[in-house]
Amino acid sequence: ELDIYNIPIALITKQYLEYIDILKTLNLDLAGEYLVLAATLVHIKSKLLLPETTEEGEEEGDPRQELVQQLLEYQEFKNASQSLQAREVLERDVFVRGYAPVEAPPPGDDDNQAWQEIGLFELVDAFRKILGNLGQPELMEIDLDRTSLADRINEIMDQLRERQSLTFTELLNGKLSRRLIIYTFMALLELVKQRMIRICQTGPFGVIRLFLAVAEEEGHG
Amino acid sequence: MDETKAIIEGLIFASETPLTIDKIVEIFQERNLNRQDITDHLSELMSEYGVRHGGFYLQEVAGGYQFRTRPELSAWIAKLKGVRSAALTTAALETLAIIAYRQPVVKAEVERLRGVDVSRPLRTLLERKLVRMVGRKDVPGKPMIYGTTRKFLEVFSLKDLSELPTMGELKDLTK
Amino acid sequence: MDETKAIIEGLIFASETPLTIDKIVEIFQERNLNRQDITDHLSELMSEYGVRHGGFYLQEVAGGYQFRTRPELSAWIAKLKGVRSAALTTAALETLAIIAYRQPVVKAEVERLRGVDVSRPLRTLLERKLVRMVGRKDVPGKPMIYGTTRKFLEVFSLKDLSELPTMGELKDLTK
Repeated sequence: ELDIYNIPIALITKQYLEYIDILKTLNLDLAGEYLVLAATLVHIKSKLLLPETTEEGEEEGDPRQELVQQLLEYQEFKNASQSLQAREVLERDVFVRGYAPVEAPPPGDDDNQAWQEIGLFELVDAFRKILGNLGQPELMEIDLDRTSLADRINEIMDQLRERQSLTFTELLNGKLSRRLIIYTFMALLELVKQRMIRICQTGPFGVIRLFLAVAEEEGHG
Repeated sequence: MDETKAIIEGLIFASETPLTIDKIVEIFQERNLNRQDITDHLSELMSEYGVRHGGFYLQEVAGGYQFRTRPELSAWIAKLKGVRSAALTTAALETLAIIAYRQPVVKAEVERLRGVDVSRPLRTLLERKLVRMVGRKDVPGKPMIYGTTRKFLEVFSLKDLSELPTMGELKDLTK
Repeated sequence: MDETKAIIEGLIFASETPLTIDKIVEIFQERNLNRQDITDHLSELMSEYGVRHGGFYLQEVAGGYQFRTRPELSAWIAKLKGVRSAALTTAALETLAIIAYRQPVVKAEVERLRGVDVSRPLRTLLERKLVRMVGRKDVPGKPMIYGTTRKFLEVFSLKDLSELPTMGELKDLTK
């Protein structure tokens, strides 16, 4: 417990380092959490010890100021968390009516709400568990590019189903951002590799046309 | 209201199954409440709710006590259905997750990853319009290729698929 | 009791999640009940349960209405329910407070404010559905944005986010 506005750096640094020593013996992970703060404190201390260099002509001010600001802000959120804790917390202070456990999911009907309850975290976590069970680390490499590509692939397939064939320029539809061109090109490569589309060219430097690899009519049945 | 009576009312309300007198006796053991007192409170509560004639009442059922909505209101209560959040099957969630992250993808690949047949969850997802067929692959058997739909984006409040969290981000939360 | 009021009471009782006025309007659409009538019935019910001071009462929470047991009875209800889910750690609670006040917010900002890594508490909050991934921020690296959920409001008995004390009010607590 210190006065936030006037921090005796040496003392607090010493305390933190001792604290970390204790934590290290108990739990290395936890100690890691405090390393940043301790490093900041040591940094501030070193700044205070060094003679001031005014060559750059900039007044840096008290290096402790930044830390004071952060601690003040942090204190506000500490208060906020305490005010949350002081509320009537469900399942601690108040309870809702007891409901028998949910039986079988209702047939058909609109269950958008159930999906909304699920949320993105549950979706990605489900996928991680599946991959984890397979033990194939290379499959884990789902990144932003991969999902952006999926978007473009779906769009291209939609357009092709609607119009039977398209040219590369038609695909870009006048939008010529570099990002779009790259993703479109990558999507086409993927679609050809997956044998989902065919690409034909009328001749050297001719127009490049795309077709569905399997026409819609044959597809049915 | 008498405190003991209020506690009994709260217990019945919070209990998932009809609350038995035995259970009430057990909860009150330190207070040494006798069965007759409990029965008296229960009859009082039952008659209060009867007189009040509100949306629900206290009923003795299956050897215990439980609040139930008044039978005459059943038509109105039935209109609520859908509010109850339906439990999703793990199969449906896993199948959707694989399609979302591996699209465009054929059924055989989804099955390889899940290790089991996915016909049923896949049909469910198609019916709910979260998944659709994007096209067919020009290989023997001309298998169907699946991807997610616009409704999938809406349900998960995504602008586009690039907003899906990545494995890296998830790993970042696990460290 | 007035029939409409009884139906509303029954609906709130039967709903597993706080029942919104919109939903009540929707259920009553054939009767053309206006919002004012519904609000009047709801205030009457709330004050009736308040006066009665029984085992539970009607509360406005998370944008809807829900019956909940009286806080003073928590020790007794806990005896009935047995072991409850573990309370949130200080780290999780602080992380939650930052997300609640700064939302939509990226992880890096939460970490700047707490001064430490928040992976673990953030994951706990996601698993408990108190926090959700909202989308991506349109800045380099497209970091994931986090926000609180409806369940957050339910768990902390908040009508809506505006019911949280303002930062100014919290600052006064520090002095």
